[in-house]
Amino acid sequence: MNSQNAQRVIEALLFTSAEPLSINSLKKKLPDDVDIEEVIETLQKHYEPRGVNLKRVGDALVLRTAKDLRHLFIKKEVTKRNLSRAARETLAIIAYHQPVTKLEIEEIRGVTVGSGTIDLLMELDWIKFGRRKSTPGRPITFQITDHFLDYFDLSSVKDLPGVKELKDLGISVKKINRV
Amino acid sequence: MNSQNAQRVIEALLFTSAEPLSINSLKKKLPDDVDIEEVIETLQKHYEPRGVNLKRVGDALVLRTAKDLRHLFIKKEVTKRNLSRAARETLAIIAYHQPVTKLEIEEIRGVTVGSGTIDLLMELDWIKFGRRKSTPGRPITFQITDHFLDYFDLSSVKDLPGVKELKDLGISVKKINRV
Amino acid sequence: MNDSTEYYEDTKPELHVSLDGFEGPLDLLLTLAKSQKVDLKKLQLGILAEQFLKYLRDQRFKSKLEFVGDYLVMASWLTLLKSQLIIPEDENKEENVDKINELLALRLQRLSLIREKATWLFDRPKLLQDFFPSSIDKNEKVIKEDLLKVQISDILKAYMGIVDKKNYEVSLASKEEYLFLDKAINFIEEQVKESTAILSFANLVKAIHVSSGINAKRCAASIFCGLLEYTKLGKISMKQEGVFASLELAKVRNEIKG
Repeated sequence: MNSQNAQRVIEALLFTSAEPLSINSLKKKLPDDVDIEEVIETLQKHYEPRGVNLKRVGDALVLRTAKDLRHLFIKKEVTKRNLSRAARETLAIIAYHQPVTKLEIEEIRGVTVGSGTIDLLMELDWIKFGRRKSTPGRPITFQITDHFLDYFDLSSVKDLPGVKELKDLGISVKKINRV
Repeated sequence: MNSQNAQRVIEALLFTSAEPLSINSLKKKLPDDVDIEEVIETLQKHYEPRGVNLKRVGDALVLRTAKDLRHLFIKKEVTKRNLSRAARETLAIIAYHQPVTKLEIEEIRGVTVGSGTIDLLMELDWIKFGRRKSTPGRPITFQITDHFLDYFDLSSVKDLPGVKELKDLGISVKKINRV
Repeated sequence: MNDSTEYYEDTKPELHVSLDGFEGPLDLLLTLAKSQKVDLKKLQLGILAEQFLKYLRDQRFKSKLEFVGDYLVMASWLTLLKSQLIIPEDENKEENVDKINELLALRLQRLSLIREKATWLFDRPKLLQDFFPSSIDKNEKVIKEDLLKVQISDILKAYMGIVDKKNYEVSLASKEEYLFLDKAINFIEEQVKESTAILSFANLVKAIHVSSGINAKRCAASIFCGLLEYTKLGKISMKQEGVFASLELAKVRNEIKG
């Protein structure tokens, strides 16, 4: 195996590993006659000017993004999770019933809508305030945004499939609780 | 920003993402004056001989290990899913004829699309809803996803062989029994 | 059968019955044609029809007749075709036969091609089998990307879940059970417009209760709120002679008296 191939092997293994890999374990993937130290050195030089660097941590190797690019990975304060069921349902109701008030959403869902849910959907720019209803209290309504349509590749809310249509396609509801 | 720096930014972002990243989202991380297509091309050439390759899937980019190194990952292999023939053919029809309606799929296969087939393909994130057809009833269409392209090692539907051949045969021939 | 197979195989074929593994008549015809090594473009419909019919006779088909509409349709027109091939009558019909033959050939060709392509597709190198994604530290990943994983089908399923659970129709559901305020106001408006006599609260409630079938107490509550709202708008005035007396209303005349 030439050095180029040895480099490729190490590269691929490091790429698919979240943890540092020990030089010993890497050695086992290469023929005995390969001088691994030499290969590491070549790789390190290769990656030095790039966006990802090869680092030695103790007796192990790991690929890490270059330090000067850390601004690309600034942590946002939103928690890492999928859209909650409440948010999905709220979004769906707004899409199908817009313009709709918070009270109406709650009536359909049978539970109160947390303000965090509305905030999140607003932050994602999927919903916005609509006109006020002409009922007492003149409650504010919600409607979906153009960004929502754009994001989900719809040309209008009329493109949303109806419930019967979904059933005809054999789309099952049972899986909705899985996140 | 010079091309070298633009390369580093894209590289770092792709290295840390298991999913394809849309070229649009990458563009936002770069100054306006950067010709992203040029940068992509340079990067693609750079990675071609290496253990990790830069792939284009639809309008997105992703880094994946080189195919010839698959032997390194035998342990990682997940159990192969045995998709039914119906599901596989349905998927092929959507890939070749997209956007395509359920009725059109049924016409090609000569049988009803079983319940759950569409749902399953959606679960696997290989197909998604497309625009509605402007034919009577405005039926909803299906199209394939970027994940489909990524999964089957394709950079666009143009990579499918014989697309023209199939398109020429058309979908909507009148039902034979109605002649 | 374990869960995963059940999940990935179509366990409930709906309108088609798999006869010895054939998925519908087109599938069977294609297999027959291929076993004869027929060029699909020059289909020998006569021979094929005969084989198809023979196949159906040979299989324990009759007991399943109620399930096999597709096969029956295919069988009946193949029979018709065969008979026309044997006894050609006039030129028109012959043309018809050619046309049908051509269409069938086209359909079989298409199915055969798609089948090839499906095989091609699944023979390809695949993610997590032949090539692998990055697992490089993602602790610092930008969050929005994760939220963006939502697909439109997730949203739709969420909606279907609600609709199913509550037995809601596509519009706001409690429609039949509640008298919505805007409806109450509309109703009051109509009544006020149509009648010249003095209206009472009790009459209004009774009228809407009878016409809509909604619970009388709910009607009363909605009508009362509606009256308050309507009075506030200055469209009517209300008066009551004493405690528990009838609540009466009248239009406010806006005409300027000259």
